[in-house]
Amino acid sequence: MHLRRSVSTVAVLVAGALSLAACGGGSSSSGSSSGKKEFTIGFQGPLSGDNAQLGINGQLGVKTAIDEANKKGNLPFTLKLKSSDDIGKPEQGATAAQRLVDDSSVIAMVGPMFSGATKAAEPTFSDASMLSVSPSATNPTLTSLGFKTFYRVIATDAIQGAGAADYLAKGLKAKTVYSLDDKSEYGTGLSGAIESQLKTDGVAVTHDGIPPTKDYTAQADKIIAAKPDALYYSGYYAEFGLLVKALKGKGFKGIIASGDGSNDDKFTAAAGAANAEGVYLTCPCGDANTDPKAAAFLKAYQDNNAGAKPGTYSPESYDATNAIISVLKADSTRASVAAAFKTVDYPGITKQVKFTSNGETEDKGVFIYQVKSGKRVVLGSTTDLVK
Amino acid sequence: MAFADQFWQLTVTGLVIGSVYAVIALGYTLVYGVLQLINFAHSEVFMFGAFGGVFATRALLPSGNISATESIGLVLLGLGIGALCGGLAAFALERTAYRPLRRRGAPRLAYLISAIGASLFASNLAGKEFGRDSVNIPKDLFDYNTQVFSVFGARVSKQDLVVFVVALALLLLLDRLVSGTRLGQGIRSVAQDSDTASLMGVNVERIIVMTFVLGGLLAGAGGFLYAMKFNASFTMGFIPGVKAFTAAVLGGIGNVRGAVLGGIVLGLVENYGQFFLGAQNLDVVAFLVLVLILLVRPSGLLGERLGRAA
Amino acid sequence: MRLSVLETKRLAACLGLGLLLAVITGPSGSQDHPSSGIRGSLLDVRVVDFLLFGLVVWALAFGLRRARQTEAVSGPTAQLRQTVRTALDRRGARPTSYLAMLLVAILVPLALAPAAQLSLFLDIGIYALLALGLNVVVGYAGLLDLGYIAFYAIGAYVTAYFTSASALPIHAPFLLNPFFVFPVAVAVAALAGIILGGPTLRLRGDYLAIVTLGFGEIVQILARNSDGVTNGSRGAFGVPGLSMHLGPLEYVFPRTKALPYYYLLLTILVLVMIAFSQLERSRVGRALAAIREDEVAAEASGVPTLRYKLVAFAIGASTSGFAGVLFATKQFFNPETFSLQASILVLTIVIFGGMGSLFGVVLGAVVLQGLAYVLRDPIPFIGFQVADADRFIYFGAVIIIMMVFRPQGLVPSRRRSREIKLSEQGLGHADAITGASEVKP
Amino acid sequence: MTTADDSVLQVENVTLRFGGLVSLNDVSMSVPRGAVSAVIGPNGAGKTSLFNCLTGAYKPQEGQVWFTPAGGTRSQLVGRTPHKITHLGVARTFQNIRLFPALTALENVQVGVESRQKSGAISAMLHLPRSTRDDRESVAEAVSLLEFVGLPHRIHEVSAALPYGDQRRLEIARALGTKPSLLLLDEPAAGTNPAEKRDLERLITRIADTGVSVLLIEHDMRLVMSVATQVTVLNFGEVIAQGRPEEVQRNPAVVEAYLGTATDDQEASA
Repeated sequence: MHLRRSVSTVAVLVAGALSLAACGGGSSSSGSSSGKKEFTIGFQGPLSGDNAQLGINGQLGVKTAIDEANKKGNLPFTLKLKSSDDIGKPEQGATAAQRLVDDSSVIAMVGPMFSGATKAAEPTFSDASMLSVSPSATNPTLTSLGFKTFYRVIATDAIQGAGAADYLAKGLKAKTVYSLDDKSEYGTGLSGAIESQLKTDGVAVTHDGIPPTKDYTAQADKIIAAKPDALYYSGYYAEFGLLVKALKGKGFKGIIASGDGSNDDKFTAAAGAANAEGVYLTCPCGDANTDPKAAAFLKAYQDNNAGAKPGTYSPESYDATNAIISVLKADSTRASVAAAFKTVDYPGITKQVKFTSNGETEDKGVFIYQVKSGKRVVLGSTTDLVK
Repeated sequence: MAFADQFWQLTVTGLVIGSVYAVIALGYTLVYGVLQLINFAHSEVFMFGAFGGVFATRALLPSGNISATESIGLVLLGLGIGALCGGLAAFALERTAYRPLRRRGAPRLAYLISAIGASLFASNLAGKEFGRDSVNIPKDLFDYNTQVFSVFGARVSKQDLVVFVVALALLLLLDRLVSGTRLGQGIRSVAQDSDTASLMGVNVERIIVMTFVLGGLLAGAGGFLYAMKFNASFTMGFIPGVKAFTAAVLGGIGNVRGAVLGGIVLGLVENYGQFFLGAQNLDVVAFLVLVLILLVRPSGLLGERLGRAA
Repeated sequence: MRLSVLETKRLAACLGLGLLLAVITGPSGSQDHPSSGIRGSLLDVRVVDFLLFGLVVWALAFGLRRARQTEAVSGPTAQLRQTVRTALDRRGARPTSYLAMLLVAILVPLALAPAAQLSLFLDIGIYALLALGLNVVVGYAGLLDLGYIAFYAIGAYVTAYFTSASALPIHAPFLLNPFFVFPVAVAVAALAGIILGGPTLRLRGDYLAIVTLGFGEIVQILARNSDGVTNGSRGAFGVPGLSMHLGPLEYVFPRTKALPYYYLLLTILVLVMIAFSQLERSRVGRALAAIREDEVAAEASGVPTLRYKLVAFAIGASTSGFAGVLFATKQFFNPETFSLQASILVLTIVIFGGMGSLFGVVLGAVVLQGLAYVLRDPIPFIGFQVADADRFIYFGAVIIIMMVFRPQGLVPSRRRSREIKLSEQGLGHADAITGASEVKP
Repeated sequence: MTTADDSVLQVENVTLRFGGLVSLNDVSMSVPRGAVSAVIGPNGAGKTSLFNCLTGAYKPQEGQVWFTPAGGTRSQLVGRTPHKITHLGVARTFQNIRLFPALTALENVQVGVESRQKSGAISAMLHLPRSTRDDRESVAEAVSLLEFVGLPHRIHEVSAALPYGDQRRLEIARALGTKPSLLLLDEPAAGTNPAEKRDLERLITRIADTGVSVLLIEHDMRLVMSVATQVTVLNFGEVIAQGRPEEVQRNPAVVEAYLGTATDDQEASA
């Protein structure tokens, strides 16, 4: 078997041109051995390229939910996962979406994960009346671009930004804040929201942006020279870890905070536990560590994914999938699922999954985390902390 | 915030990163010296060295506090294993992506493209094997945040000092090696004229391999230095690779001392430059420096030719 | 049978190749268990299969070599091979075969699923157009341009600027139909090419590669940092689709359908191929060939080498800009679209297909991009799934293998493969990497 | 010594240095119009360096080179790029033949012919009449040049595959394609057999008969004596004699320069 596999990898390089024409369709027939109907749930996110890890986090979250449902076996159908890679880039977003739409067994999908790819993909989903539930695309404008079947189980950057800003201004009493973003669609959206709320709260703000890089020493020099009370970074954990490492290396003493993109144990690993100590993280997601339901999720995730630990957006993907499953019926069609999802009300591990008319989540809680002795600990929701 | 207030801090940052650029730049310069080609995949050699060093130190990291001797030992270990991995990677690279082409006397464009292929292959293979997140040394090998001394008010941390001193030591070592040993003599003679060198009994093939390995050893050690500051990841090679190349061109590619000078100058210039243009444009500054240098003085600050300058 | 030292070495190399393949196709490691992937690949029964595979490759190659040795003695077989080769050489020239291929290009898409049609337009068609443009720079002029995608970005952003009031924070005082943007974008891209090329083309070729790489990076960074002009990383959403208004005739290209765009692109591809083949056979094409074969002799024969390189550079840039317009009218884009990887992808297509050969580079786009598309699903019959994250490993391997075994590409141009062969014998350069400054007359 | 009026090229006090090494020292000479002249000298005397200064490949630190094409105006060559100098009417061949190896004989000559044409890339791509006319003309001219140098049977052969002597003549044809007023030949007889040498002698004379001035570097004294009407002798980068061949041959300085090197330079003493 294995030999045939390896020979084929070489042979396929030769036969590629021909096979393109041959297997353009790729839609698989439904129906399974147990006699139950089989539905496919699609997933779209970056599964290769620089952001592959985030995509894999989401993909495994979806897989966990599907595997659990199949194992329980109490549903009138079985489920399958079909993943479509968009590299997290817009130019692959439309093709990746079209691949899911073309497969007639795909009943609904989780994703796309990145806002840029979402903008490229949603017209396709709208056209096909296919429900798409993003676990992570937080750019505020997405729900106002006229996409008909778009939902997200994560609060927008605007909501998180407001909560984070209030906590910095009122909870931590910062007078000057250095707001730094990673120049990504996500980062600029979040930093914009934070800055506008900070200004309302009467805090002096310095805005700055730096695209992902490895060397943050120059940026650290600049931040330290500005002597802010607090630094808020809008970006992802890998870069935030390096930034914190550089800041501490240069002796920065102020408050350091970041958002949901950095709310991951890998941040502590990247920064080093000593450097990460005391750093604040904000997230529009509940505490996945102490909740008993979340503990079950943690176990299920590890059982189904060869011991891998859930990462950023894994719980949201898991919730999105379960919410979709909760509206599935044996005779569901794409359109009926999309229609039923409007009124979904499902108790997820990150939040109560319930939507406003334009597809935003109703649960708008923003939680504050802090790294204490190398672990992320939840301090509470901003509404409680700021009062 | 005036430039004058920040001048010394920028200088310290620039010198430290510049010394690392210099160490990597030597690999470009040495290979260019003997083969007259840019080793585009050198950045991945650097990346493999970084991973090797980081994983070695992670494996042997004591669980409790680290004593001074232990931290010195760990740094030396990381440097050694890093250099070893870099050397091995460079050797493998030369064997697979360059030698078959050289045997055939392929056109130079083919070398460049083959190196780009090798670079894609190596970095993504590393991503597959080592994960796609950046890898940190979990504990700081020396009290990271301790300030050793200050230069006109600019902080110099222990780590800055270690990186700078080790880089300097490596540079001196290489300079001695190229100017004072038989291997160095061989490298210089091949750089000057490989046909004549071959006629005079120098084993040119062996010298070429040794040059790659030498560059790889340095890049590997440099990779560990870089990873101590910035972690290791499968995409880490590209930017420092391009900058080290810039440094090599800046000093005069093929010229060992030029590469050192180029690295330091680039580190300083990009740090001064970003002060005015913003840190997000750090890389833009480096690229602009490269373009300007090539236009104004294509043969670099100290001129080309390995044979002449070393 | 005793093996010579050379054969033993070859055997070892083949076995090593098998092991490498085992690692590539095997399980992945992680940062906490960095050797688990390698261990899982090599300390497993599957490694036996891969070693066997290496052995088979070696045996095949060994057998082939022996056969070739005996064949060299026996005349008739060699003659037959020669006949076959000349027949293959002629093959490209026959217009009927071109027509047949065009027919395939017209008919096959109708049978494909919408996703494949979309991919045919976005991944294959646009990249074929980009590759044709880069082919003028790399294949005709022998220059290495690693920032080629920057001109594509320029084309796309110019389109957004001139056609939509909302896509970018700024827009032109008068909005144009996308069809009228084609000449504007082409002109702007060509101008950018001339501005970049003017000072840098006098540099030695490998420096040019690095400078263009830097230029590509700068364009991408600027697109990301200039929020007020390019909308930063939020990208350009809302560029209108193409539409034609010819008197009473009116046709709007639907943005969610790929086929109309595909056929428009196919027409453009055919026209561009005709134009470039005319170019290659003209005095300009001959001058470019002269430059890449011997720049000093070309100068001495009165060829203004710098100007011709600039012309090639500008033609490449404007093709890229043209492709950018087409792309922007179909697709949302942001600065991530215009990455170095995209430049490298186009270059790989050109190399893989066959530098200098128009049909070759288009085939390169079809094969490489088609492969990338097909490999997203499990390989039919075998069920092996190439992990998306690992695709670039295979990509890199293909590039190296091509350079080592077939540097002239899949369907080489006759002139180019002659040049490569001659350059291997020490005659001429086959590229303009070695600049005039380096050659001592 | 010819006067300035009927000389096609005047070299005035040209000095060329490489680092500390003086390659040409205060060289002055002139090339008569419509005739064949030669530069001779022992190996390393600076002959090829002189050619490189005349064609723009090197830029001398001091001195001037004045070129006056037939019926044209006098212009300075120092500081111009090689292709500009070719356009003005100075063409050259190389000591170690430099053809475009993968192009056919016809295409090689076409490159030279087409350096005088004007049609650009756009008209080529659009297949405009300009471009097709240029194409027709360049083929016709190149074919007649190939006939002129005696290679009509080699038209479609790849130049790298041609015999050595044919490559020499092809290179001359390519240079003639640029319609030069002055043709510089760098050791055209090197490596050719006696029969080929005689052919070459005739070819050079025929070129001069068409009104093209020829300046050649040559080691073969017999060839120089039979075709050249004026000879300049270089030694150690300096002009040591100039005049008619038989005068120069008797010049004691020349005799001394050649005797000194005669043992290690067989060809020169021939």
